[in-house]
Amino acid sequence: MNKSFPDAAAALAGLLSDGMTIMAGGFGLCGIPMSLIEAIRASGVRDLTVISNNAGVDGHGLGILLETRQIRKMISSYVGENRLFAKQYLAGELELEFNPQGTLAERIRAGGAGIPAFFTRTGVGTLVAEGKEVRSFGGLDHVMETGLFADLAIVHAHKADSEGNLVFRKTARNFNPVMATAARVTVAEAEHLVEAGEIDADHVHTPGIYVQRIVHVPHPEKRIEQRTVRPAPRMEDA
Amino acid sequence: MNKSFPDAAAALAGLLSDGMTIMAGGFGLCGIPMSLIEAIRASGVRDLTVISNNAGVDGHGLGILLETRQIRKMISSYVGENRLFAKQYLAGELELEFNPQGTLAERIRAGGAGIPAFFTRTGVGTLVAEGKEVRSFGGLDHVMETGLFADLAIVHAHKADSEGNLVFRKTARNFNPVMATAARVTVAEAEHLVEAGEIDADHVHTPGIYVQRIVHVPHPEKRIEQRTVRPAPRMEDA
Amino acid sequence: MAWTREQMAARAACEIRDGFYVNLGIGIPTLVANYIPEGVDVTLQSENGMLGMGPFPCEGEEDADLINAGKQTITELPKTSYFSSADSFAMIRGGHIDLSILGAMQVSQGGDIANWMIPGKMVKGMGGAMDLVAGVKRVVVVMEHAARGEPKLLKSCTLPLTGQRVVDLVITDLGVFRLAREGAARMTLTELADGVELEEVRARTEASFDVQPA
Amino acid sequence: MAWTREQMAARAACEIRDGFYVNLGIGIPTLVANYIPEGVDVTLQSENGMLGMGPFPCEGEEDADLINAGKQTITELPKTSYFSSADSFAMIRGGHIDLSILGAMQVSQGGDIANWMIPGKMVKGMGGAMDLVAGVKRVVVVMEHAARGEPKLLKSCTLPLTGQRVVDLVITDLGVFRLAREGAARMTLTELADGVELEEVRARTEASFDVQPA
Repeated sequence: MNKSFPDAAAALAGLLSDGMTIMAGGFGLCGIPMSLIEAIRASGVRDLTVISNNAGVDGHGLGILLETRQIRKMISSYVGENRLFAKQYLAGELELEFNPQGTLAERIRAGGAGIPAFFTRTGVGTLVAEGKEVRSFGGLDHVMETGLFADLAIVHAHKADSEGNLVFRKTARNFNPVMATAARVTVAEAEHLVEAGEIDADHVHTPGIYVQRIVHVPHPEKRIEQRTVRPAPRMEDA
Repeated sequence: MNKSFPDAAAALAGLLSDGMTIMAGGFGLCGIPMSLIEAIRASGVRDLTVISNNAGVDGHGLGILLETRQIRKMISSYVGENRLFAKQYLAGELELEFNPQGTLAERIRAGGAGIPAFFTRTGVGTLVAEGKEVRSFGGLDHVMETGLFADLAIVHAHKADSEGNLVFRKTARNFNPVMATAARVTVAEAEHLVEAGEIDADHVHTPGIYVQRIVHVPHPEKRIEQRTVRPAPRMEDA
Repeated sequence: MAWTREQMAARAACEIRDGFYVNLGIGIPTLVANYIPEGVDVTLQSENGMLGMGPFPCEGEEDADLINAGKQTITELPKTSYFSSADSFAMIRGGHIDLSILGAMQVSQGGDIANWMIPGKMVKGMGGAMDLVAGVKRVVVVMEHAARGEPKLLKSCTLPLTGQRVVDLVITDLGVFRLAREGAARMTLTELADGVELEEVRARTEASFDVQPA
Repeated sequence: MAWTREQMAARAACEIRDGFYVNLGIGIPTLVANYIPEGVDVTLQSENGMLGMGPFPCEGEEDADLINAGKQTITELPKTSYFSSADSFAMIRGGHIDLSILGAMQVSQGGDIANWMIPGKMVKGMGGAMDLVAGVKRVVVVMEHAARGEPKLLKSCTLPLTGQRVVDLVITDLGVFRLAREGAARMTLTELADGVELEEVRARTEASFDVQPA
């Protein structure tokens, strides 16, 4: 089964419709599916609900879909790096649902795993628990949270094979593998596209069953939000 | 941090007590922590509740703890390969709690992940749902199942490093990684013991935080329950 | 006349579409793999933690770390991936597997299935059967039409259930029945096995069924 | 005189035991890593999916695929492992992390913490803070004793909570307070910062507290 498409626009063809819900992988700007986000921008699809831990920054990541006002609602845990987001939100042009980061990750995992609801300690006694069922287990209160499932998930992988098996790299893994499980269709962009069999079966992070379409993005621009370094060691032996 | 112990008995020293609950990895005889099971047998600890998908076979795997009547109760999904089990159960000497295999796996995952309860379609309208809360989500009934957590988990890995990072091999992975997360103490036996850094950080299946003690078992006996083969291809070029 | 086990497996293989991810149960369902038409790309899942199950190994190439859910030695393919039991059943429960083909002791006309327990006999356990029937998109049962003269297609199951209203299709040695997961608990005979007359099916079936085409 | 930010970080580092798995928040908690005594083996978790976080990279060795939860470039160590966000918070929620050191806007005498939201201001989101305070075995807060003259150790928090009765220890520039997750909502001053008098702490603290040793 060859799931690869020639470019991001082709990989998304027929999958986009106004008002749909999209999950977008990444943490900050790390491991975001930038080519697919750009193709969504070019498509002009509107009124999107986007589930993503962050909302990109001004001019990069999901930020470019805010510029074009294609996003109607964000479900996120932290949006502190985006001035345009704040402006649109305060002007009432953007809906926002905050989830604790772990609850967001688990709601997505539950959606993909056929679990409609689960209980967690996170958020007990806070605004997050308002309007939700609270129940005691082992003498401690827990909040009931529900699974999340999207029409489309877009993810960024380090390597994909033609069957859709994915491998992620370092902390660029983050939300990508769990989102891949929780949508009707998952489209992956991958820096390396290889034949089936070139990824060791024990090293696969996302089994191919979760990935319907793949696009090869050989040299993506990867931005760094906080470039922190330490002094270089002195070259005493040089 | 060096977590390795000289042998299975040393790795379990101080961890065993009568009446405790132990999770044991493996599916059938594949990926079972046989050296640790043997050390538990030798310890003489009694009245165990053992959570394991199967109960071994007569004379191997958990079967050897049935011979010595060290197990009081099994929480499993399938015990069809063990005559001694049937005998003790029918004589009322052994308690048994059956869980659907996926519910068992998810209950263990939930226990390790701080989730006291979750809802699933599995078992709705069957004996499994008896006495449990049933609730409708999306117009479909779901059963509430609870998390499982043990005093001790014993698992079998292909490779471990000194920090407790584990890698499993092929279908010997099965219940091992999820059980490693769901016990107060996890002891792993590993066929290969390497220095920290020798396992690629992207290939780790079980992060070291979940493993407190390791024992190196270089050449374990691995039994096959159903040896199925096809005719060898003819050596036409020979 | 009726269909042989091999013919039933061949008929079940017709339910497999190109690109499907499929879980096959033990017994006749295992034989289905032999009848997948060439050119149909199907990926077999094994619930002990494997996607992309290959054939049995050649003599001498058995690997104790590589078995299927029936504990049989198998092989891997280029597309294979491995994962934990929790991830495997997340895949099953989450509705990602297209088709499950499995055996049964009884099926009711409403699509209930019983295949794990006979009261009074030693119970081996349900294994992954309850998860498969509850989670997989389409559930096809392949079984003998009757067991020792007793019909197995019933108005309602008498044995403890594995799942309630979960079966989409039943293939027996006498024919093929379509079931509905919602609405009236009524099934429809859609095919007769070679040389089998409708009257024979009526005589050996306790469940009510429509016939299509009539 | 009170403690400096560096001294507060050094004091917080005393809470770390050999073999601990620790999650450090942003701000003063990040400085704690600099004060871990030699010979104490500690593993830092980053909630975006990493165990075994190393120091900042050398100039020119930054890797965009390798950041911490503050989005800063970092490095890996021989013991490092990576995992998904779902697995990372399973680790946090499941109580596997020994210690979380984080900042706060307010802490109540019963151990409530507020550190994510000021009503009327633009809210950035709670990120992983609610999961950390709810899941980690021991929660240590490091913060200034007061903000612009306003006490931050209160009888009850006035800002929306991050967690309820979850704080075990508070380290401020004036001293150290022990809190109880159960029973009476009352905290205990256990240490005074260098050169700080009890009377100054009393004057600048709204919360009730016992003193030990009295």
